[in-house]
Amino acid sequence: MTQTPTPTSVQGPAGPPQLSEPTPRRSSLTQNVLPSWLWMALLAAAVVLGAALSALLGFNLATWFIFTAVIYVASSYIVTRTRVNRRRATDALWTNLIYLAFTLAILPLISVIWSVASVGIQGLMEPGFLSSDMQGVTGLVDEGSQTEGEPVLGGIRHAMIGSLLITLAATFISVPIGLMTSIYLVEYSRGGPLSRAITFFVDVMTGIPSIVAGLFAGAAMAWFLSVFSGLTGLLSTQRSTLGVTAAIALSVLMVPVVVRTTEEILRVVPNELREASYALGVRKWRTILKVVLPTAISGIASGVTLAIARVIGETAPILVTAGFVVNTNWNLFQGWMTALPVYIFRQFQNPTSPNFSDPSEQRAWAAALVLILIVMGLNLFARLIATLFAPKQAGR
Amino acid sequence: MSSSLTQSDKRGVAGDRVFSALTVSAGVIILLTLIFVVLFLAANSRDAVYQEEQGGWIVGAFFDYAYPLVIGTLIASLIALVLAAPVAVGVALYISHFAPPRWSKSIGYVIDLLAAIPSVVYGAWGMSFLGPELIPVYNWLHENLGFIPFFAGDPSQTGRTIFTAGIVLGVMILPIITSVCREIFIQTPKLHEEAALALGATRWEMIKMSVFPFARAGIISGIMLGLGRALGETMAVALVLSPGMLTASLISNGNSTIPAEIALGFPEAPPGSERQAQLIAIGLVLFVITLLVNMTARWIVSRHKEFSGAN
Amino acid sequence: MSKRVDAVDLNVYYGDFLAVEGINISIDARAVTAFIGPSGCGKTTFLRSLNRMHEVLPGARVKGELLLDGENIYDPGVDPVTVRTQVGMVFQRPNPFPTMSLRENVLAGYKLNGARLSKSESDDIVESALSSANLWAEVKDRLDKPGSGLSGGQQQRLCIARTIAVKPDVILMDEPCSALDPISTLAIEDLIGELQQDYTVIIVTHNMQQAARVSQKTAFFNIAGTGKPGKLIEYNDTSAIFNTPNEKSTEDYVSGRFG
Amino acid sequence: MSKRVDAVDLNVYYGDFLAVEGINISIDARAVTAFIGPSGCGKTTFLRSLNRMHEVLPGARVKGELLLDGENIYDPGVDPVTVRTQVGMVFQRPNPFPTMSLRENVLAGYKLNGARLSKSESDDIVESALSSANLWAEVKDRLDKPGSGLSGGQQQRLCIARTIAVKPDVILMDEPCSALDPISTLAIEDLIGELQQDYTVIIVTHNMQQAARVSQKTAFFNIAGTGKPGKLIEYNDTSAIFNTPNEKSTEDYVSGRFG
Amino acid sequence: ACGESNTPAAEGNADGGDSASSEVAGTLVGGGASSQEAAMTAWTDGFTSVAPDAQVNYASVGSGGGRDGFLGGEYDFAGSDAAMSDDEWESSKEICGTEGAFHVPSYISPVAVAFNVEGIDETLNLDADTIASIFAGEITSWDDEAIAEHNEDMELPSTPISVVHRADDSGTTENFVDYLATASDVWDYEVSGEWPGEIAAESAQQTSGVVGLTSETDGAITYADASQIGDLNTVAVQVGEEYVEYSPEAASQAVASSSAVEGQASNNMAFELDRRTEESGAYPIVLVSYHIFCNEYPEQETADLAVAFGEYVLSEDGQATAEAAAGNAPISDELRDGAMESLSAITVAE
Ligand SMILES: Nc1ncnc2c1ncn2[C@@H]1O[C@H](COP(=O)(O)OP(=O)(O)OP(=O)(O)O)[C@@H](O)[C@H]1O
Ligand SMILES: Nc1ncnc2c1ncn2[C@@H]1O[C@H](COP(=O)(O)OP(=O)(O)OP(=O)(O)O)[C@@H](O)[C@H]1O
Ligand SMILES: [Mg+2]
Ligand SMILES: [Mg+2]
Ligand SMILES: O=P([O-])([O-])[O-]
Repeated sequence: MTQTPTPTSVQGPAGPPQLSEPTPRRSSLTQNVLPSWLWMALLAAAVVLGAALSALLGFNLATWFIFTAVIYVASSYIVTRTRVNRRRATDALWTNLIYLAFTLAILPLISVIWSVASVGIQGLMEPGFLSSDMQGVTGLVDEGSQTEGEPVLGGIRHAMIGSLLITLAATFISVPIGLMTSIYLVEYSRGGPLSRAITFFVDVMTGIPSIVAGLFAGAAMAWFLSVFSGLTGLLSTQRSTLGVTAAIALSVLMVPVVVRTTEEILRVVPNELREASYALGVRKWRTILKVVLPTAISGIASGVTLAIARVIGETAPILVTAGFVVNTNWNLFQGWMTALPVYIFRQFQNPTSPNFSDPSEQRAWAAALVLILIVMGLNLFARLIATLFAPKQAGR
Repeated sequence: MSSSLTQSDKRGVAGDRVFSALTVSAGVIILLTLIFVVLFLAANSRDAVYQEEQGGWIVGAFFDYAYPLVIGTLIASLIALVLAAPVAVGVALYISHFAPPRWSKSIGYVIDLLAAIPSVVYGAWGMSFLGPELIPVYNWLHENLGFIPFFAGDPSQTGRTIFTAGIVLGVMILPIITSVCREIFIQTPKLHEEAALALGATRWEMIKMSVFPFARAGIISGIMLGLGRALGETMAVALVLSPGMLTASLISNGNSTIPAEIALGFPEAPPGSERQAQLIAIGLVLFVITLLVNMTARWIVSRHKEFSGAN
Repeated sequence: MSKRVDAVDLNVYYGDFLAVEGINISIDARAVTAFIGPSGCGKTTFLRSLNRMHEVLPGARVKGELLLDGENIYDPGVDPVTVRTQVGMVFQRPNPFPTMSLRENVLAGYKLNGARLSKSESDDIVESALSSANLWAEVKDRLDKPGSGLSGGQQQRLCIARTIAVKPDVILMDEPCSALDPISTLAIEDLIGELQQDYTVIIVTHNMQQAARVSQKTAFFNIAGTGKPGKLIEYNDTSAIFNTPNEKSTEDYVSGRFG
Repeated sequence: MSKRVDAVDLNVYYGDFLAVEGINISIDARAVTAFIGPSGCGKTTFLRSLNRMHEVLPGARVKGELLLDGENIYDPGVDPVTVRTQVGMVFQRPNPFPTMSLRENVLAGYKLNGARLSKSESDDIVESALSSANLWAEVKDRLDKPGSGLSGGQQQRLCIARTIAVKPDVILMDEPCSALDPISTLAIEDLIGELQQDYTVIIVTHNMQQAARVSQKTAFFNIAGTGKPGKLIEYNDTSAIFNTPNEKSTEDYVSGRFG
Repeated sequence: ACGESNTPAAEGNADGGDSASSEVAGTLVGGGASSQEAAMTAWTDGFTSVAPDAQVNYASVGSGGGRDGFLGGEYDFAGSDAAMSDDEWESSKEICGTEGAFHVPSYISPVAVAFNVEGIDETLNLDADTIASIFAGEITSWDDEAIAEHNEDMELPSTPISVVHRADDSGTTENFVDYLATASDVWDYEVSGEWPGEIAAESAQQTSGVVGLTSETDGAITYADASQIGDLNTVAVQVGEEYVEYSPEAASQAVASSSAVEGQASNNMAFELDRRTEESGAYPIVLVSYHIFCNEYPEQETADLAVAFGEYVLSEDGQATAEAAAGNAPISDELRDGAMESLSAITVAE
């Protein structure tokens, strides 16, 4: 039980191992801390310098931001590096980079939201925008709005209803299937061929172009209906352009997202919790439902929201599977339906009045705003559910 | 207390059976659906590689058609990934370990908003706002870094380039990667974080020591999901890009991606034609790309399986 | 309510690594049996094979027979869940459910199995289980707080309470008192003494005085060297093991002055 | 290499809950100090406040002064990282990094300095740290396996090895031997004895014999009742605490026959 | 923003129904060319005032998608910028009886060559060769001699030319490229709905996209459905010795001088457009957009709806509605008469 100090282990961790003098390592605890005003000063200097440099190139906000960020990050690294030590400098560098990453992520968000809201809010303010559909709104109406300043008519009631119904149906199809599959992958399979096959195909599915999903769902539904009516003699004129076909198409897109996100989150649930439950004689399925899932619920909610957000904005697959109508349809199993993204896309791309497209654009942005708000609402809802089941705050 | 081991409670056993059967059947449903998707694609893409009139197999012609699209797709996704992945992981870390705890939930929520924006809107944003903003940047890149082949070609005067598309894709996949990573980062056991801190680790070192290794598989999964989205994104790319032939330059017009090509070509493709088959066939090619990428990722993860953070 | 446990030529593996080899042992019902032995010799591993918890780990498997009142729990027809309802276990590292309150943690064995309990029934169970584990006084005011906000010893007692609340036939305890102060230790030892009247109790302990105090029989495990499997060296009445061991290695081990 | 530790009117909170109150204590350098007391009395909590690990928990905070060689570690200007490099800690619940191999686990702290270690240097460090923790023989053949595939006691020793590998000035050990067999316990106690020559060592233990064996001074903590804060009741030379305690409660506690 | 519904229909729609209201009822579904969407919105709306119990749904899934859906039995009629191939017609017999499906022109649209160049504020004269060279990227500046030649008294700026083409496959592209290929000697790319991949140029989706991009970009030139070009200036195309500006009449004339496609249904009204026409006053870059109907429908209701809707679209009323709402060029009376006759051939399967 000897402690033969190796040559390197004589000095403390803070000193480089090459220096072997037994100098007292740190004289003070505060030595490693730089005064907090320093960061303010550095930042201020960076802002000023950044502005100057940017002005050299013909001033604009973007270059100002870039120069400021670079100068600040670099200078605080150098300062920490020279005044304190390399580790602290690395820490400061990464901390700054992470803050920078956050800022970078926020910028496009603000920009996109601004693009949407600046026009969209006005459209949303039009009376009846949410409560009416597009029946009777033709190019003439829009021409009147644009040239004579009449109110912009038409709304998105049909599209909101279509989107919500289709997305909910898709969620009801794909969340149970996706979640159950990831449970199978994490809890049941032991790396057998089935699980490998599933993983394999789910992986492939993550990159499926959405239009392909739509084509597939349309073909599958048509095939199913023809077989069904062939067998039963019912539904002779049933066509496959239905809300539910769109829901199937969206499910094909949703499932891989649900599987992959939930799979990852289930995998990191500590095994000791499973063991604790098994040891109480709790059956596996109950363990999964009552111990594993609640522990992972917040991650699952995130995954599901992600999946919903992914598909609720899809255009092409819904257009080819559910069609596009101007009136409201509540029935997923009968007739065509319009979804918000399809509506937005058509209003952008083929304005109701090709030469007077402002009203269409206004409706499109407003619809986009509504779509974002809907997803936000769903997100909030998912989080609410998650917090209801979430782990009581974890201690150590 | 039951007296015998074998005479166990039937209902309980049935519950287990039913549940595991449910999970298996969910898996099988996915499997079957996908097999059908693949069959559907394969059946419908036959004409792209086999044409009676043209003397049988025309794989070469199809290859000539497909490879620029494959490369374009990869370039756009790669740009998106390179831009988004580090930022996304950074943002996830910010939310899980840097932001004031009171705020972190709301901040995560704000980032999730990015995921809520429909791709049509991203497309419209990219073509009407971002693209024009980038024109001076492209000009600058061309003037100062023109010797690099990526910046060689004539800079686009509309900003509708593969680079712009890559940026838009990057913004789109950012919240996906962030969301997956964040959830995993949060799950890092306190115990292991404390172990690192107690060794005198700085926050960053603690993250490198306990958070990243713990979340490795999750990060890769998140990135793969994001990449899948980037590879398969249709509308945004179709709107932002000025598609054309393959060029090495990222800042001039040209280049296209597989989903954009499908979206732009399919509506007008005559039924049952070679063109239609061709478009479906490149869809199949995209499948293969996705698969290869994912297999690589899985392989990386599986090499460290026994070092799982769950233990 | 209690069952005897017999192992016949039991080998326990982690993948290809044979961790415990050739165990033959007969453990009495209504008695306390202590497993002692150096760290890493396979006590936990063997204990976990007694209620089929071992096989939960990927790649882990067991060969040989393990008889619970004469029935082999490793028979193909046997449902591990039935085994585990009859053989309860307290883990070496306390693992309360972080998603549940203290109260729910104690009731976990019922609640997780979907049992419907009236408020008063469950109150009774919670109080009696926590009291037996000597935790009631400390936590009775915060039964709705999460299980993870407890001190190490409190967590361990919580896990004990959780296990005894479901009244299994056999109770396995892996170092139940390792994180406990003398007072709690006394309480747990008293509890073990009580349990023994109705249940079969098996404890792993490093504390030889504790083994001497609470157990009727003691099994000494040892390991010949790194990578070698752990073996059962000697199994006998506790007094015999501590006073007149047959094996040299047992004597060496128990004559250490520690614990 | 070693530092004295002084607490001045230290209060430790979990959110609003005052867990430890009014601690005033002077802990000698180059000595072993033992903390004893019933479960839940705040030993771990206080220990964690000595290297600012306490504040890692959300809502947890500390009031008062804690002086390390006269410098208050809770001064606003102080960087907790610096404190923690100087004050190392072994946790009550072993926590090896499951994502690292055994070898990496031991070197984890060392690597932090970014010191580029040659293969042989790092081999030396791993071997010496693991040998001190009495784990070398058991694991030397599987240094590249994950840290989680160890028995409970092995994990605990691995964590000890990891902590001493970085040679902090002060070493805090929260029940370092709770999961250990007598042989390992002896080894760890020997290790503590050696460490004491260069370092300040503070251990929490429930084992009074152990406290008596290894420590020069002992602090007894107690808690008046549920929801009350833990307090330092008596602090004195170990022999005094065990033989001639000043307080009644100390005497009651140490005269228990357990441990 | 909530409140009363604000659609015109909800405010009472008694004004539109001046023609005799029809008895037909039910839903007719169609899909196809997106270029028809604006007109279709007007038609479907107008049709409800003629036949209050009837509804027409139209999905703008593209001409190919529309024909695909039509042949697959998903749609009752298709809107298409391009006529069916013979193969497609053959397969239409499966759902439309022995005579198969047939085309009727729903509108004729001149494809304008439109540009946005600072300094050129009037119509530019060009011939087919020059247009082809511009779009092929061989002429790169607006003051090129080839352009100046045709516009002798015009001051041309030296702005570089940015060609803007359709990014998506489109009927407009097909007709335009067909014109370039037949009328000029310079263009030797394959004719299809896809812009030739060899030419590097700017592009955008849909007519609104190219028009928008052209309007934003100085020096840009594009081709687009003339009804949607907004305030862009256009090119007068050399036909014979004169320069012809696009106009509904000029477009109709170009169609009138073309021959019908042979070999399909007897009442088929698809055209083989003559791009090389020398006829005075004909504008050769035209696009005929068709509606494709079945000659035989399985049910009376659908057949009635198809006839009624087809007739409404062709009626003066229908054409005027579309012109007002979407700016389409109305078809000539001659064409209308022929088309009405074709429609009357629709029957119900026994
Ligand atoms: N994370 C936490 N949140 C809230 N209260 C806590 C937390 N951890 C511990 N406590 C409470 O603080 C008090 C002191 O706990 P501490 O862990 O310091 O006890 P201890 O003396 O180490 O006990 P043991 O010997 O059982 O480990 C106990 O009442 C405990 O319930
Ligand atoms: N999950 C695992 N995978 C592989 N080997 C393991 C695993 N868990 C334990 N082992 C090994 O099996 C052997 C027996 O371990 P076990 O946990 O049974 O020891 P133990 O007697 O309980 O020791 P302790 O008193 O330290 O808890 C040890 O060599 C250990 O390293
Ligand atoms: Mg053990
Ligand atoms: Mg403690
Ligand atoms: O009619 P388009 O296909 O050119 O839109």
